[in-house]
Amino acid sequence: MGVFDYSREALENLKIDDPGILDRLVDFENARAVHLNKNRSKKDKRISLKEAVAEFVQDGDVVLDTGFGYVRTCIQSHFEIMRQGKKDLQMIGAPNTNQSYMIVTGSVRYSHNSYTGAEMRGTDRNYTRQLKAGKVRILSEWSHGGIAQGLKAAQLGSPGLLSKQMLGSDIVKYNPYLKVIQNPLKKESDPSLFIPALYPDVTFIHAQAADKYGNAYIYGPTVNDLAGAAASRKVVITAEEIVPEMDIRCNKKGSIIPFFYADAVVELPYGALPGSMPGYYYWPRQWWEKLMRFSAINEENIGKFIDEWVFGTKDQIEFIEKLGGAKWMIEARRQTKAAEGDNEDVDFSYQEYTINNDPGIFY
Amino acid sequence: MGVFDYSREALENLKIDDPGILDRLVDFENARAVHLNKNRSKKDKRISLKEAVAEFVQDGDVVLDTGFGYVRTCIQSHFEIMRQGKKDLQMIGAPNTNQSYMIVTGSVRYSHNSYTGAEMRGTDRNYTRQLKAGKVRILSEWSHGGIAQGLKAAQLGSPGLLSKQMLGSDIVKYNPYLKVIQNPLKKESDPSLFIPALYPDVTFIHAQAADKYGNAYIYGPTVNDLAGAAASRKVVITAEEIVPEMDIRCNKKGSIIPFFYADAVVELPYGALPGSMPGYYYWPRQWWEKLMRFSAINEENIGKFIDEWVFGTKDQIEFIEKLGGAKWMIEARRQTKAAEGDNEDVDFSYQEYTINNDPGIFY
Amino acid sequence: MKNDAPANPLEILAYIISAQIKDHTIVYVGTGLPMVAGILARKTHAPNITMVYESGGQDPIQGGMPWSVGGPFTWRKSPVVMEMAYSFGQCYNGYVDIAFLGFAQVDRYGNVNTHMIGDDFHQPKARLTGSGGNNDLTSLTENMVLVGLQTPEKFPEKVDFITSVGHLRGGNTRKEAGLPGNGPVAVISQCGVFDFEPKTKKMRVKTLHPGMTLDIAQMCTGFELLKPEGEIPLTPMPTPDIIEILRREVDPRGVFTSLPSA
Amino acid sequence: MKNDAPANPLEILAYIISAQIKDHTIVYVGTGLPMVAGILARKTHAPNITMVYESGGQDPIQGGMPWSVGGPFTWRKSPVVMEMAYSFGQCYNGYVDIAFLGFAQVDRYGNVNTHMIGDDFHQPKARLTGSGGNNDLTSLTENMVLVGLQTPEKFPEKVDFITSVGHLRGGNTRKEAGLPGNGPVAVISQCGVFDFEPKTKKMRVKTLHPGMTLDIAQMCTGFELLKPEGEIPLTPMPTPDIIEILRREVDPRGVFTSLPSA
Repeated sequence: MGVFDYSREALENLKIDDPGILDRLVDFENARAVHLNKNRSKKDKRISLKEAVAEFVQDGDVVLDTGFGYVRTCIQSHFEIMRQGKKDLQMIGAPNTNQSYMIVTGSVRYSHNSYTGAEMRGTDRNYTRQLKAGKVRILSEWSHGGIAQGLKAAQLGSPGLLSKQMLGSDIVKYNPYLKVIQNPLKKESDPSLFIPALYPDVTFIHAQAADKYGNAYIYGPTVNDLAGAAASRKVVITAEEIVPEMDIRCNKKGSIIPFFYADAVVELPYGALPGSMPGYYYWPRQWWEKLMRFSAINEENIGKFIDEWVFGTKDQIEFIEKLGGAKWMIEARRQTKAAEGDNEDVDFSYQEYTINNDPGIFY
Repeated sequence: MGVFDYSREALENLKIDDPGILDRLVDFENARAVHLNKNRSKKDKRISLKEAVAEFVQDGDVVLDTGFGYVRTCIQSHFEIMRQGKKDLQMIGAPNTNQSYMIVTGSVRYSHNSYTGAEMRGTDRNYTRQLKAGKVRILSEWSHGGIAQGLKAAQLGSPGLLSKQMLGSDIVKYNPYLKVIQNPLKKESDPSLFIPALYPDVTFIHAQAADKYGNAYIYGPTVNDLAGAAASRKVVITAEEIVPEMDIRCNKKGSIIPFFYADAVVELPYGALPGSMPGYYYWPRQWWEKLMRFSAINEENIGKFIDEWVFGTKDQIEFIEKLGGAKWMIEARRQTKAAEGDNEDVDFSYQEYTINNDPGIFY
Repeated sequence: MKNDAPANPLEILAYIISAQIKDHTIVYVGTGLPMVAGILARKTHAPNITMVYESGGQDPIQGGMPWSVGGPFTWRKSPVVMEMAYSFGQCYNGYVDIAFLGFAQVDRYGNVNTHMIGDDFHQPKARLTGSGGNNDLTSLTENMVLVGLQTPEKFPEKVDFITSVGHLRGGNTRKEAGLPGNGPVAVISQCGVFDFEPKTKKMRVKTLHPGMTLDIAQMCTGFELLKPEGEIPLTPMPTPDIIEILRREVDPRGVFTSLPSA
Repeated sequence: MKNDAPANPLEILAYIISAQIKDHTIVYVGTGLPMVAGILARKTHAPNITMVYESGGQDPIQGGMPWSVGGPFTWRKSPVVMEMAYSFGQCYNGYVDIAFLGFAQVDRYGNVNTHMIGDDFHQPKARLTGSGGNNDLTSLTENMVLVGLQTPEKFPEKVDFITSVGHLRGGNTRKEAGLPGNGPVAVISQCGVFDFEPKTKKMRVKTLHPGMTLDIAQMCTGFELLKPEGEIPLTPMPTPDIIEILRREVDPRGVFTSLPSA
């Protein structure tokens, strides 16, 4: 039976026979109960990434992607999820789903889909292939803004909000959570889209700095992460640096996630690799180009890619060594500082990876 | 006729015969059109407070209160509104309506009401008296959180959101904008309150710093002001200091209102007086005690109070002189710095104003 | 104030409120006595609580006693000062365990009035503050505690205006109205501590303060109070140690806990 | 690249896009050509525009060419970097005048597909990116401009999936679906600039690029293009001065405006 009245048309279009699989993302009562049962103590929550993934990611969890595209995304945490063989996750692919490689290993089996690909680097042929092979099932289609509003509704303590996004589009026909309703305050027809508040199971957020209790500081685009942290049942903070609580209180004004959301804190320098981290490092652009233009195009290539970069590295330190070690680190820091405006005198040109030209370097 | 389907019960309870008066607060189409017609240029928008009030406050406007209670509230702007004899304003009294003196002069005639009074200093007998005399009409009752959600809905680009606040209470019976509806995603009964997005006509925001274009920096509680700035048709930024644009860009990370919302920028040091300004000055507590305990209790006292403090000062400089001039300024800065934690070694005790004891000082 | 003086009624009240606070919880505090109680709890049996405030301050470094929920002491070097909508959202999302509020009137079902006294909205005997955050907290927070003076006028059969829904008309009606949480779990007055009978949700005497009798409590009430099975326990009183902490460390100037002089 | 070389098609496209941008407006830009066009507009006829980005960057200090809408150049010392929900909220609230987007398919009513090619959602010929912010911008922004290559497959009678509603089924149907704004006001391709006939909202030739004919444009289109009254004007081409600004100041490395070598 179930308590949620999903759109029948969308269930049919998406061929979802077991709508119960959709429940956790919108099950507010359960999320509230989980939050109420969290330990509120301001205690030292630091553990290793291995421990955090082992303890806080259960097979089948609804996982919220964080950061934006290549920016401040918790990619090293994703790699550890794959290494530990976690299975059947639902991934909220907004604002980015350039993690389609997680489908290959079975870690991600379900997709709440908003964007798949890597912007200028091309569409993700791996995703098409996995979709056709039935290795990933799309549970709901969204726009970026729709997911963002659903998470914001949760943060605002709202069961859901009306939106003018997605109206009239086929997205609505492929999203069981959405309902077109009349604006209750209008006399004349004013169709509006009801977006329910979204409650992911687990969210990894890579922050620039955090204290050991989980107060976490984000600099640059926060995207959906403040809302996601408030909504998610389980929150793991990974951070470039662990700083004293007083440093957060006195110096880190701006975007802060409060400690009581956090279940664990992981000191994880370079945790956004191979993405970029504002203030810390630029992205290795060729890595993404190679992924999209070569590795993603067939099953053999993507397998090799995963073997090399995910299973072939035990942590982000080994990942850095593969990128070029100290030389890469210095260059990546130099470029991100320049791009953010501290220094104009840097050349951003680089040796692009194309199918005919593998420069073999990543900066 | 009208396009809005207001709650009939609330209209009756509130004795509103002319529901058209309610429209502007929720008229999104009009607010969008006004926003689209704003001059987007990054030009020097500095004018005097007198000019800003004259140009941007029209009789009958819906005015959003800002700050919180005594904190960073644009009280000197309110005084100028009274001095210029603006009439028939609708005041959104959340998060505070300790400006009931604006009713006495006819500046405020309508109230969207959430809180009236001055916390520990007592209820506002002036408000009761004006209400009974028919000098103020309540157009809608709210909770703080309800107003906050309505403004947030606007900022999120949502026609409105569902809330679990106010359900079942008499507030709903005295608010024409609210509708109890079923949560569209639930099979079983799940009453939820629809709160429409709120679009005030004009909002004055007192900021710690702003550049001449209107990029404004707020420190301390931002309360509803970021949302209010996004929603309001007209926005006037008043600021303790005008700083270079590059200072906002480089140093003022945190809560920033972008310049394109701003219609005018007013350099207005001590613009929150007689309230407090985080980082700048503590409040003159006796002033509020005298207002609540003496001035508000009858028509004669409140008249004298307004003559003395509003019409008897032409600007905030004269206001400061009445509070105690340089001595007050030094003490107020010292206390706010200490209260915010920079210095524990300050005694906050003071000579309380009571009906039997007028210390005659304001610090 | 002499430190060996017996506890005065306000000090006792502060202690009783503090006793409602469990360790390892997040507490939504207003100004005045609840604030005193929160700090007292932290300094005695509940050192690991986190205090959050309506104006958005989260977990401030403890300083002086705030005179306003927007004042600097409520966000003193807070890691984050939340916008108001998010601050209430915390309650809905299960990140607040308990909140304390006052009232002008409370009825047998724990419904609260802070709007008006009288039966005519347009010509009230007295217009009060309105909701402020009272409705939001009472609607959303897992556990509410109401604190105030008990008189038949302030504890009427029916409040003049339902600002905040407690248990509405009793039974399951709060939930049926769409509200989450347990609603009011305790009412604390100068007479005693009251809870709500689980089935009917009618107000019930839980403990009486020393010197109080059921008759006196009933005389201070505009509806019939339910009685628990058996003898009514006495409200535990603060030990001299706790009173000393209260006087020395929590409210040394007696701003909130000294009785006003006549 | 020689600076006196004639403008190549990508440079021409960048110029045509930039010509859509009026001075004193707020422009929502994506990566690639729209970004180049925005910067070109600012350096030529529209020095007072403000650029905003999906990742939340508002009015960054202009730096290099971003490779991602989340990259540092989109929020370089921005006074405020908005959370994503607010960034789209700007469009709804009338704080964005025009936005530029690409498409995999666009139909005669300006409906956009970036989801899939094929007629089976579960077995598409190709799965594309999905909406990203495409739907949000097209749904909310006052004026949308669509930019892409024109072929019969990319300009079909009916898109395989409506990612973003343009003018839906024409006439008043966009508004009836509940959407604000004017929807798509222009489509820019290698053939010409197209607008939508005001009543039917069918795509109409507005101007043709030099060397193009109506027949060629029609051959590149999967539906019948409307023609304006009278002779079809030529799309204005960039002056050598503008091309020089583009090459020297906007995209000196030709990242987005040099043709790929074979």
